[in-house]
Amino acid sequence: MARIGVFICHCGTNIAATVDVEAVAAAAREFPNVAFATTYKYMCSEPGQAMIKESIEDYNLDRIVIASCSPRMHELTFRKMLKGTKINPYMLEIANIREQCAWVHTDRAKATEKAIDHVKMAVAKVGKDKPLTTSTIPITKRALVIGGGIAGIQAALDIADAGFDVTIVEKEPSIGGHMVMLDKTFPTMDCSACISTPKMVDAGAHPNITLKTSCEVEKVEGYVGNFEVTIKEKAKYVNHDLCTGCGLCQTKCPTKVPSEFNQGIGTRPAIYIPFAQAVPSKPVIDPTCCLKLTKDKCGICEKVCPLQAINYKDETKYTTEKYGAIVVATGYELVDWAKMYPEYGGGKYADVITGLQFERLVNASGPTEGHIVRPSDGKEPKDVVIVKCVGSRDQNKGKSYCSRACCMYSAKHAHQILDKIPGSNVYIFYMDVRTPGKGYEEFYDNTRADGAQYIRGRVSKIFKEGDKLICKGEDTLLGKQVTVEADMVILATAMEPAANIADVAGKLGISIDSDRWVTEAHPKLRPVETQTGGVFLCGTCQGPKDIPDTVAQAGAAAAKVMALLNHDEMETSPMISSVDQTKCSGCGYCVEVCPYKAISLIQVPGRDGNRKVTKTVADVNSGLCQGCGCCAATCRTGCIDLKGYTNEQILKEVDALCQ
Amino acid sequence: MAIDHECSCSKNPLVPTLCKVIDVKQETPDVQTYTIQTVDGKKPFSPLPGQLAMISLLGVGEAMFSITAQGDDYIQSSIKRTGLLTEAFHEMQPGQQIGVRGPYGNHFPIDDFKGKDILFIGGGIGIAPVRSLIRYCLEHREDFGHLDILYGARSMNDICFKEDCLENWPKAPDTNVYITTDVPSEGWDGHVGFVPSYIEEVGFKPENKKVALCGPPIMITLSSASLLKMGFKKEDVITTLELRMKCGIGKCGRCNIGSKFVCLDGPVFSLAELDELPDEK
Amino acid sequence: MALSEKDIELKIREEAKKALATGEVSCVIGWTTTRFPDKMKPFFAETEAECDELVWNKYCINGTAKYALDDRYPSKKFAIIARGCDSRAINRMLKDKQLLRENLYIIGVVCDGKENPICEECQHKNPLTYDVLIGEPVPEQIDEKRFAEVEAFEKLSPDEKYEYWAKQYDKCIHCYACRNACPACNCVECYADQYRTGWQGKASDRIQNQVYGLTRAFHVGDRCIECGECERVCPMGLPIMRQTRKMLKDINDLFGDYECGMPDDAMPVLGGYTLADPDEFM
Amino acid sequence: MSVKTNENWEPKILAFCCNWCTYTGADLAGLNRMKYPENVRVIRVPCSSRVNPQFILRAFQKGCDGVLVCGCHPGDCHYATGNYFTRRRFMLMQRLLEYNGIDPKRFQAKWISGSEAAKFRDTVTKVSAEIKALGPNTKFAEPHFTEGGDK
Amino acid sequence: MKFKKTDLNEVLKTLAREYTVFAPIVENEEKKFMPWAESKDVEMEGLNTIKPPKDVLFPNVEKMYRYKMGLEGFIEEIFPEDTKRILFGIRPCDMRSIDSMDKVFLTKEYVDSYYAKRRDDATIVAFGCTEAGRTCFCESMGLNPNDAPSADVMMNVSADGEDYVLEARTEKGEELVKKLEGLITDGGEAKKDTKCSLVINKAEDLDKKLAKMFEHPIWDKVTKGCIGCGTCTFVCPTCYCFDIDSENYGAEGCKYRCWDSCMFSDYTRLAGGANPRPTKKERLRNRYMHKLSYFNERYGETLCVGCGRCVEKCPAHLDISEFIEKASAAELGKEDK
Repeated sequence: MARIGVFICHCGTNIAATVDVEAVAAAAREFPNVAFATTYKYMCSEPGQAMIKESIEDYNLDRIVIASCSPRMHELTFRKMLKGTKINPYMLEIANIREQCAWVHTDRAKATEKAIDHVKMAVAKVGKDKPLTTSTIPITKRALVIGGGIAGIQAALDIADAGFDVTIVEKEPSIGGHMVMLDKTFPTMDCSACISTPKMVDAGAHPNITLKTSCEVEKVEGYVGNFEVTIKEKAKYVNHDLCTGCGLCQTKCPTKVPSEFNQGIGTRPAIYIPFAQAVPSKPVIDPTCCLKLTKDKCGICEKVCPLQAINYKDETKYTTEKYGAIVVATGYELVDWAKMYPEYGGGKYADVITGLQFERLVNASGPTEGHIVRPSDGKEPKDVVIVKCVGSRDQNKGKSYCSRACCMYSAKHAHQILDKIPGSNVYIFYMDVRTPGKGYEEFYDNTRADGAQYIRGRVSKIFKEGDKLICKGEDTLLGKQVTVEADMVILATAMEPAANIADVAGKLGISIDSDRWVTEAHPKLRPVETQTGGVFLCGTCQGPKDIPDTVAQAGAAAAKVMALLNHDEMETSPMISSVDQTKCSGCGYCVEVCPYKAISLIQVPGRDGNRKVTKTVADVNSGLCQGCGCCAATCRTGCIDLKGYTNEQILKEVDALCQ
Repeated sequence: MAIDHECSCSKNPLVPTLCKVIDVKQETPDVQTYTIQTVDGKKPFSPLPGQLAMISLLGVGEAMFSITAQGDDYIQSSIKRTGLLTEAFHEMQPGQQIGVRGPYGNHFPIDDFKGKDILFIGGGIGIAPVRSLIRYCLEHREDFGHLDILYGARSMNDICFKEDCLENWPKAPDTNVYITTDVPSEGWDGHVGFVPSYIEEVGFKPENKKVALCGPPIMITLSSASLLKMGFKKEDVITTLELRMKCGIGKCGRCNIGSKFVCLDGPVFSLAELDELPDEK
Repeated sequence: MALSEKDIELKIREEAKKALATGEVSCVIGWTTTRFPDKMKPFFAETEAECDELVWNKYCINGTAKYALDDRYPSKKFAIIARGCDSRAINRMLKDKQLLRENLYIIGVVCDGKENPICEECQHKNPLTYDVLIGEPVPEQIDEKRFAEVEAFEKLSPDEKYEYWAKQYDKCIHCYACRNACPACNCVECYADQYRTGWQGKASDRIQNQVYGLTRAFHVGDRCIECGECERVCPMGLPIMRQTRKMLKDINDLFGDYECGMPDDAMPVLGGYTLADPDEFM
Repeated sequence: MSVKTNENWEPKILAFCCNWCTYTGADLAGLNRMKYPENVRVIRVPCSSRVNPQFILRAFQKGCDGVLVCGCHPGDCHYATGNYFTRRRFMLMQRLLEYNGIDPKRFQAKWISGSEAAKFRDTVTKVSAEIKALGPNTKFAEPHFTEGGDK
Repeated sequence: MKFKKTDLNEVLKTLAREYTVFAPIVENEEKKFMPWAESKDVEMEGLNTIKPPKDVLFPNVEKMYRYKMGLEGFIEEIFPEDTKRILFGIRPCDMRSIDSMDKVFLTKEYVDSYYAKRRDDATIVAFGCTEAGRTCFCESMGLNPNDAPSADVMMNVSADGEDYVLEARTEKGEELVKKLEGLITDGGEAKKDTKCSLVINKAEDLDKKLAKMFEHPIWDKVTKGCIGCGTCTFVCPTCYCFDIDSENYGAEGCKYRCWDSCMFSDYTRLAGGANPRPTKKERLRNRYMHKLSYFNERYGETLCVGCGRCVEKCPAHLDISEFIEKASAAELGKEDK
């Protein structure tokens, strides 16, 4: 028969003022299996804990009930105290008679009766407690970063510097993402390539970092600390071990296709290095347009290659590796404004370009060596219109959210145009100008001082007239229609998550919201974690943000990964669910309801009558289960149960309440 | 085999008398022996060897246990920790109040045993019912012939009633004691091996000999096979059945094997009687 | 042309013999006569000769599907003669992963309505899953007054409702026939038999039976195929369907129309959620 | 033990509170020394989806006069999707109980987040007032073991 | 002696002054034995009740003793209070099942005090059947539907169908009839010609034959359709198996016994999970063998009284009378020892 010790705390006068603690102790002595009940001034104090330990020895107790403040305050303290005694730390229940009893009631008699009831329920529950031990799962000390943009690179560098092995999986032939496409970065106007390419080179050269470019995540299995990721490496047709990146093949290749890196401005050959500062700076062959691969003609690159690095027979390879943590850094894309806004020309006019295309124009290493020219006829534009919130903050035609960075980079564009083209005019149609960073407002003031004209209103229509692009809009401050004849129009289009994010999220078992942004564990308190243990996120995959925030998040995600990979084993909470496999009928409803996909149906040998059979039963993965208990309430036979809150215990609590 | 029962419990056979545990002796890591008296210090009843008592731990449950020994003012029962109820028993401290009713079941056929040599075979906790018969025979030593006691336990520290097995019984007149353990354990120089093979090894003569055999079902089937091989007749081998008994007085219909009730017509059966019953054991 | 009862019976026997002939089938579960002319009983034909004892008439009202659960790990297949409701019961147990489709050889028979009150409201006379079909599928009729009884009962006052249920469950004898006949009640070991957890004792008193009735209604509420077996088998004639139908009506009102036992069943309602679920607890 | 006599009768109400939101809200109500009636007893559960509808039946069977299930607002459950199941379960359970004669006021569910201490106090006050008006629960209630003679 | 049919209520009223009278009353569309009161409508004739009258003597749930745990606990017997009862109008088959239960609870070394107390306080007025149900086969089991030999008072409809003829057979019967001084007149002869519609031919030594048929293949065929519910055991007047359990209320609690069914899967489940009767084949075989063979070996009479309730109410339409005929006709193969 259990021997329970009940310890009631005065908490100075916090409890004793409203609850007659001696009466509660006297009542507790009558409860079943209670061997000892006493009160003390400060149960959580050192002498208080010593008194408890002493009584455990004197009265040979095996279970403890402490009636004091909220378990959220001192449950951990008392559990640590029990570690020093012969009683298992989980044979302990705490009755909340301060926050939910003494402090919220005035009538002493009724408050005492409520305290007695709470103690009676705790005694009933502790009677059915089982000794629990924390179990541990091994951790593979390697991290995987999905996405090679600045977020992925920064996270990988931080993790690698902490001494852990990191793999970056990037679907493009080179890492760098969108940042390396930009010319200048606000608000300091330092050159984007100058600050991002050193990071890329560090990543390329870091002993702990392995770059897997032109690769995608194929399948993810396992759980925190023990992920098994299958990576699909698309055929490159160039053996990067032999190739030194001399670029001879690139110059000889006859085919020319629009360059994705340059946002369609300018062209690139079939065998290409995406951009000069690419890491790894080794070419790949684009199978869709290479004459050899499509029509089995040409083959010049194989002939000219001094190191015979070309291999037309290359195919997709799959490799599976074990990782302890995964960081999602898949970045963003600009929305396809042409479909959303046919009134802006629907993509017909070459001179209506996006912010990224302008970045390529103004970029010294871009196709036009930094000269801002009109893509249609190559002439230098005089009047430029910048239209903001194209797709953003637009419930019915585009995205409902604000893409956060466009106000600043539009101001930057205006500044660059006014700077590079003397006598040019820049008109910026805006709804609001948001400058939420350090030095942002000053940058906005300087841009207006340079002569950028901000017109408060939306552009309703853009059409070509002769050589000019007529932008019709309104100026809500003056309250009248405005028409601007422009040589070139730059649209600050909305950001949206990378195209394949739904596929990646599905494989990782993380959720994405209605706009396909990855859902973080808690918007305010756990921004870089996801609901799935061991999977972290950073950068614009979680929502629109600018480079400073992205890099900050990358560091945070890296810190979380380091915290996880720092230990050889990860301690899992013992308050998780477990299955009585003799009674389980394998219906699988617990598998459906588990938020963490911690339950799976497995085949186990079993007995049916006296026959040996293999049964399908549920099995809980102790690494993933967070102990919510949803499965325990779904199971009709009650054979999956949550340790610490078993069906039997809650039933006893309900019974005790009404005896 | 139904012999009238001298039943000293209250007139209602289903209501236990309130008793208390006056001593708890840890025989082995999972077996404890409880000395039980009524609250006013008397013996609840004086059972015959092999009889059972329904011991109930108020608020937890009740089950049938064999009475392994008795004195002038106490009875003793040994309980092995196997399930929820027995675990609760093992948490008992002296002074704990329990309910006891009985004695139930028939008992070892002492009259048939009179004047005969007797071979006692006990396996694990099965030694407890056999011990009640051994103690009876030692108290009336002159009524019985030569005694052989063969007791098999898992390992040395799993041997119950050490002072009986290792000191008292070997000293008793004309009594041989054979102790064996399933696995060798340090500090044990006695025989190692399973009971059925040990029986054949010693080679007991079946003439004029009765056998009292108790233990786990697997041991009973193998041991009785060995005994029959050595020439013992089925009527001479007596064993007990520990089955699911609820009321203990042959009314609730739970412990029936065929038309026989284990709690009333048993638990002591000869192998011959067991063969009569349909095999639903 | 519609087959007569006699034709169907002959076809059933023929199909049963064919199934047994394949050697993969251990027995064919159908109906046979009893000593009372208006009462048929489930029959397990294991040899060719026994197939001739299979009958088909308007008194074949026992459900045949749940007997497949007697042996969850069969060495051979079970052949089941399945009317519309039996095939839905099989779908139910397949969806609950308690039966494997390859362990079943289903002989579908288009049902013509039996001497069973539930048959007037039957919406699925044609079997939905089968290996071989006897009889041409008939047009199905939607039963408008599926929830009429429930709606009428809802209008009573709380006390009248409780009075009605108290009177009904006073008759309950705690025999578990409703559980053992229901295809949705297919757990290996029912919660009611697990006394150690303390869900309920073994005693049969009115309140405990009422709580059991309500718990069972909740357990099978979102799985019930409305085959009416629970009401048919209840020795005391309790209106058990009225409880589960209430759950189905609520599910229909709250989460969109819902019918169980269909071949392409979605997850039972309580095993899933949608973000657009109605919410009353703000 | 709810004393079943005249007007000074106090109802006994059982509240299942989810550890991450409502229990925190209740503690916050305590920290702010908010006052509410004494007749609610709290059982802490890790998530409102841990509460099995059979516990509600058990509470009424053993003599509670009212049951309250509280959890996080849908969307910010600590375990992501827990309260979506709670929502479905208890919307159906409430209707089934009402269908069996239990007044819907006796069984209520409320979303109360960790910061809504005032909402917790108001909910408790409103519920205990409503149930006090309804009087002791006689439906599904087993006779108390002291009064329970054998049939 | 006899009294007018129309005076029935008067008779019950006088008896109700001293006794608690359990009569067949139709309430809530169900006819069952319950305490008589003015408003209740008694239906003497017609078919038998579904629930047998045994729960008057051997109640569904019965508290045995109250106890308190802890150091100074107590055990206190809960004894049925002594109220004189009358079982009015039970049929001969139910009377015979009460005789069988008397043999079980009152003989063989132990007397069940609870049952004995209720049995002593009860006076039984048996009523001859006027109409046999379609599943009644008591005659084939050696009973007479018109007469219950062991009843305290035998009551039959008179030949002219006007009044009820009483015949007291024991002192309790005499005492009861004495109490009806004013209402009854002498004379009147009973009509005892009711016949069973269902007649089955049961082998004379069926119990001995069954004892040798434990491994007979008949069991596989007969038990297949059973769905393992407890209907047959809870409507059967002669089933007396019970389970003992306890209920705790804080430090105190009570031990009670309640009806149990050998057809339930956990009836013989042992602590370790093993079960000597794992499937419904073993359980139904044990039930039929107990009714038709084991009880004979122990108490010398068949335990099936042919009331037909289980035949009427079995959800799978199994039929013990069909089994009796099949078993009687079955020839013993070699495997039966």
